Amino acid sequence: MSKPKVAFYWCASCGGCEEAVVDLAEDILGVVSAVDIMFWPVALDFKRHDVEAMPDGSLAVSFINGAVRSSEQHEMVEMLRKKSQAVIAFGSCAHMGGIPGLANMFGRKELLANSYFDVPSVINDQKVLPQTTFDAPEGKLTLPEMWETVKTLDQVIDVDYYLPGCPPPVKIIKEALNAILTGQLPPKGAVLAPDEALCDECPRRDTKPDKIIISKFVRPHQILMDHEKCLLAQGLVCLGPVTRKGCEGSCTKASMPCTGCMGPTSRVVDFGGKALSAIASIVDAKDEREIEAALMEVVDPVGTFYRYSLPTSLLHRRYVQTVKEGE
Amino acid sequence: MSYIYFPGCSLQSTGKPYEESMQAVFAALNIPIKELDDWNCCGATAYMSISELKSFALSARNMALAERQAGAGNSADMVVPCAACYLGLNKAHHYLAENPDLNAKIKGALGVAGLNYSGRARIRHPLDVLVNDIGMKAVTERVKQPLKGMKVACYYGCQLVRPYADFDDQHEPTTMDVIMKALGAEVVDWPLKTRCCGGSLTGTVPDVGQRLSYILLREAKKRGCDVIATACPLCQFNLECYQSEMSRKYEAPVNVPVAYFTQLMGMAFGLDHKKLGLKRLFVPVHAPAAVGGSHVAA
Amino acid sequence: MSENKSTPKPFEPRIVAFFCNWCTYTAADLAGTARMRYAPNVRVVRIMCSGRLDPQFVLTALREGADGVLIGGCHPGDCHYQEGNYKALRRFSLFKRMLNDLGIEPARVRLEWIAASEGDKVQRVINEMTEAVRALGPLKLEPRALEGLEASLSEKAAELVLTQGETS
Amino acid sequence: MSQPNMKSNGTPKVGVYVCHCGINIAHTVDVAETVKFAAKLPYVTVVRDYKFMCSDPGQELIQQDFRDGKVDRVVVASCSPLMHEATFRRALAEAGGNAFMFQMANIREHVSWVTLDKVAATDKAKALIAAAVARVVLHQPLQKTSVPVNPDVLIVGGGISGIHAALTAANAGKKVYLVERDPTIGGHMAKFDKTFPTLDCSACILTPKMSAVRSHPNITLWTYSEVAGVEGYVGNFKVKVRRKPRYVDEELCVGCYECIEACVYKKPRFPDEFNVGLSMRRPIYIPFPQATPLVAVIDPETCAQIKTGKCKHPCVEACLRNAINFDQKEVIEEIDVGAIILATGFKTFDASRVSRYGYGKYPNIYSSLEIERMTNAAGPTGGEVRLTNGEKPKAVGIVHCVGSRDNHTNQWCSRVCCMYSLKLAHLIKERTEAEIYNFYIDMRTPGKGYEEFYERLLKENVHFIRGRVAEISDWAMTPEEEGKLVIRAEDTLVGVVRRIPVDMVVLSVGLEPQADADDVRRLFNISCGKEGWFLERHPKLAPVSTFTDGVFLAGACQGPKDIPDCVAQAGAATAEALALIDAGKVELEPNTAYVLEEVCSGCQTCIGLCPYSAITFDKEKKVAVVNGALCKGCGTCVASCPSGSLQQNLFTDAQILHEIKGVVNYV
Repeated sequence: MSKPKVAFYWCASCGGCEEAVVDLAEDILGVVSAVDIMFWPVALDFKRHDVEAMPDGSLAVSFINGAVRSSEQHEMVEMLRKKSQAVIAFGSCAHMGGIPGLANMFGRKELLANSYFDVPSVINDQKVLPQTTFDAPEGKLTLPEMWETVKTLDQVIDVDYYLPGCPPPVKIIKEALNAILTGQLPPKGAVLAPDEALCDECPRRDTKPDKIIISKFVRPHQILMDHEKCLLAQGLVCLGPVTRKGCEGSCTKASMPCTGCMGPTSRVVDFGGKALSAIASIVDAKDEREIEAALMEVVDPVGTFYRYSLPTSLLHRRYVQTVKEGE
Repeated sequence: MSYIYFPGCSLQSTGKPYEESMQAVFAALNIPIKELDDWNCCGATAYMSISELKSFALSARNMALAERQAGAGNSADMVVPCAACYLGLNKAHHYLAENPDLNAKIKGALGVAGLNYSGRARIRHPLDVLVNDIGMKAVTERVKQPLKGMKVACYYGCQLVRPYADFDDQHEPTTMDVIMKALGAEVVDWPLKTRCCGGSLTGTVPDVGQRLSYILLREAKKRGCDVIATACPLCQFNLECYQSEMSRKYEAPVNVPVAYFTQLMGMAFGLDHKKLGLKRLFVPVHAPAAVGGSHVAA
Repeated sequence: MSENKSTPKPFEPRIVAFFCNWCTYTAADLAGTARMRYAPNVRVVRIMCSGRLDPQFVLTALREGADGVLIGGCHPGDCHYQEGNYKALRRFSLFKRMLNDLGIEPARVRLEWIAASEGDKVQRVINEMTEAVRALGPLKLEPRALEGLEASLSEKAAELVLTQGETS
Repeated sequence: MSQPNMKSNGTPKVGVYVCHCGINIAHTVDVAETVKFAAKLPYVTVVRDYKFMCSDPGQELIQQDFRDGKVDRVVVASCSPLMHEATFRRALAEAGGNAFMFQMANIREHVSWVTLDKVAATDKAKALIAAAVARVVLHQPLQKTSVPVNPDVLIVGGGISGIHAALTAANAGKKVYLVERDPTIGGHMAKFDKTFPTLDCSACILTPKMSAVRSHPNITLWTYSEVAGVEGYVGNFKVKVRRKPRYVDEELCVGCYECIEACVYKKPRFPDEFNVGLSMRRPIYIPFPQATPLVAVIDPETCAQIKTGKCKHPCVEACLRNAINFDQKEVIEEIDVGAIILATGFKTFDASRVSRYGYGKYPNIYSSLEIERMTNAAGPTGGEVRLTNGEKPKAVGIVHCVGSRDNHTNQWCSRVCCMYSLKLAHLIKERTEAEIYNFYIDMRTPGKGYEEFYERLLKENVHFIRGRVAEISDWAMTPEEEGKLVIRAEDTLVGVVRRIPVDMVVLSVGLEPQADADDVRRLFNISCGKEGWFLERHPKLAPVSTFTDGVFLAGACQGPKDIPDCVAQAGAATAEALALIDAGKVELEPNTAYVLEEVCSGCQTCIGLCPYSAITFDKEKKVAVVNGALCKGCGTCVASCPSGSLQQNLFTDAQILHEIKGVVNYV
């Protein structure tokens, strides 16, 4: 019988997810022998028309990483959706928008202006901006259009499963692959990682005090960190309590507070809202001014609590006032 | 900070001595005041009874001017000696704060004149300023010729403390008493401090108006006062100007000096009597014998 | 969700209020008993204590089509549960900063301490807030996803919530 | 801890019942329209409307549908849940359902009563109904838990209300703690000579009750004491009582006055609180002869020994029983009680706040409370009403509504002033034969025998002038007014301004909340109305209950009252307390928090947040554990649980989120 056909594709992402696949190390051989990789731009020379040529549903699974923020990415993922029986959102960006998702704090205009005019290293006297079409002597040239708003994969196509993480930890990738190969998949829509928060498997969990009350929040560079003690207890904004486990605390192990790349548990509808609620609740202050002061130490709440999930947040992006009705 | 002085019509006519003495006293106490440029009628009682809106507009214009004169960000405290002006402006201040519709109308009207009234302007009476801003310590220190033995009946009149004044009790005011005591005078306690002086009735229904004034004068005299201290030009006028007529009418000699409290302050400060407009009084004030006083009008 | 937004009739703000059972909800009842008339735009969700208020509730309300959210609790020191309202204040203090960064106008999300006896304050606050939100106009959030998918997704979201009920 | 599981009760079948509440709802909300709307909502199987859902036939509608298996959960759209939630839950339970498969939509207090526009009202009602339906779909069967009730009662305040409450509860066999701030119980009533309208002597009817309190085996009386702290909840309050040192041993002192006679201050020279300053006392004193307990007390503010330590303290020697002890320290008593009755009373209005009445300025102007003492046979003047010059007054003015019915001071009617003014008029006339002038706004004499008493006073030729007094002064206009107090008032019946010269003025001061009412209410976690009186749970249906279960109100701390009303209310409050106690247990709302152990990561965020320390950490399982008995159901922990692994019965995230969707989406 023929091996299941799979595709890997990347959208708005850093390439780390591709790395993660490679990080399977020798196990990747197992994967390669178990499946036929039909499409993997980063590693193999296939073209768009090769995918186009595939019959619908001929792919068993497409692993798509990266957020979706351009017409090209949209077109490709819709095509892959057609060709695949299952689509797996691979990594934080496809899952929740990821770091690129923070672009939703701005609009396309601001972003382009920043990259093409404001960046110190740029010299662009003619104020040239990318055009979607350009009439060159050789003929009409086109570029994909960049969207106003960054989308998660499941906001543009139907997604079957999610592999969380930035990048997804090798362990859960393997588990996912085995599940697929053995056909033991959970109900559609599931996140393929344990539905419990990181504290449970954090190496520092036993150093946690019974009551966590914080009088002053600090950032890693502001203190001499205790390398065993619970980071939150040290006043560092660690999102371990909010974030799915599965990474075995690879960051906290390295004295880096959890920033939430694995996303929330299934019981949380808005990662940032929940994270904020948890962190703010444990401030040791009652007086309005004291509370304000203590929480001012939490810089850039959006960047802190929605670092990987702004596009999946209930607000979706920075709200831009629209004109009042009737005006 | 400098106070913005709002004279109103009377202080530069019948109430001249009030203006003179107040300015002299403020100067003596180094209280900076500057007259409001281009001020207009306060929108007084008469006006109010004919056209409320216009009357409020007049008051508002004065307050807007004061805010402009004070300059953005600075407090705009208006010193308003005339009780009627004080009431009128204060009333407008309250009405505009409490009634958005009126406020909007007035804003529009002022806008046309390129003016704006934010509500920042505060309406202050000299009594308020002296007692609450300057303080009795400064006043006492400035006293050169204490009014020893002079019996003063403090008369506040009806408009000053009712209903908007917040610097003194509405029925039992004491600020003027406090000042007179500071001057060394003996304050005659009497219950008519805020009883009507006859007001405009003296002009319209003299019999009634004069009777009301007479009641005050008689009671003050009865309690052995040498002089009645007033804080209102109309009160001063009513109480002082008809005394000979009253004497005839009620067949009882009425002869009680009625001075502005600022004039008495000036006397105690030992200021030049000319500067205090003392000569303008019909019933001369005698400086207390205790300090070898004499008939000042002579 | 947004059919009232698409209709041409003049904009009527839709405001969701979270009132604590002991003070503000009671005050709202009092306003009713006293027949105090006020804007019909606020719909109250009762929680036992403002301390139960999870920022997710506010965000959900906004996402679902509310133009504003009002949170009401007991005055500091008066909490029926000793200090639930302080917890609410802690969360709100950071939350309003985050909402501000996210471009939500401050007037859209408001926290008020209203005691059981302050029926008139319920009336005042609701009227004030309704007008403030009316002045801001409707909150038109970015649709959750591209057309077509939106429906199926909001279905999915509802399912998610339902299943929470099941599994939990 | 019951955990929701929807599968157990299959696909929800929701019954929606819309109440007209007569016309209270129906006249603004289009009921028919809401019924049509509700029928379209998901999972709704039955929709009905009825004139009065809370009536038996109304409840029967629900019960029948349930028995017929048409519905398994219910939404009633009517009044506030605070009003009738219990009623409908009971109905559902009686029909064999679970009381908590129920949700109420408040379309009366929150809709029909506050909205004028019918369309808007109907829309709002729809939204609330949609929300209730959306939420009830996720409701789960729950069981009420119950805790035993401690049978002891705490009564705060030893005035007539507190005394009556204490005796009633004690006679019912309950252990009672009566805490009074002053050195003696008796309150205001002990200061009066006679009581209206019967004119029976106050002491004669009060002192027996006072000594009954003292001697009652079930009553622990702590005077000169204050409640310092209250913890716990209905049926199980933990109370701290601070007993101030009186420097005289209560057990030893027999109230013989020897120590008082012996005091170094030969002449009493400190204002006597009990006589409201009309007489003087020594630093060591007994408030009045019938004081209960009849024990001397030393005022640390004025006692030379305590202030300077340099006193020969002859009092110590004078006491044959060595009762005096300067080393006495403050004691904190800790008690457990099941119910608390507040009877902290009122204070009288300070007449000097109305400057135009000259109180404190002119001699012979008294507050009514001062005259009460003056007319009291045991008072400072032995019951004689005298001017400062020792003469009898020939004319006395009594000014009603001082500090009552006045927007500058207090808006409310103090309810007792008209009657006690009549009483004082009678007593003064009786003792002085003076002409008495009552200045009143309205005579308010509702009450048994009250109007008759007014009639009687009219026959006694007491003058009544209808009009608020403008001012009282010594300003004489005529010879006969010389040296008198002149009362100026408009006689609104005749339409003239009167000047009445009198020798003495009685200002009938109104009643005000105690100065520290706000601290007290915080202490007991109850509310005050705007005026500062303690707030009852419902002005008509629960006048002695508060919003804090187990705390009841008696007497004037809830609002101005005369003695009969105070006693009646004290009885009512005690009955409520007894009902609570004799039930033996209180059922607790099962809205407690619970942990989803299998998914709790043990992050411990919740533990420090619980005000009742109801959450602990299970070191074995590495999960948080909620103690249902301690949890009060505020939900703070739930809101802060970072992984949504804590939920609250009746307020799960899912239920609230659904309610939100309901309230914004459907209309």
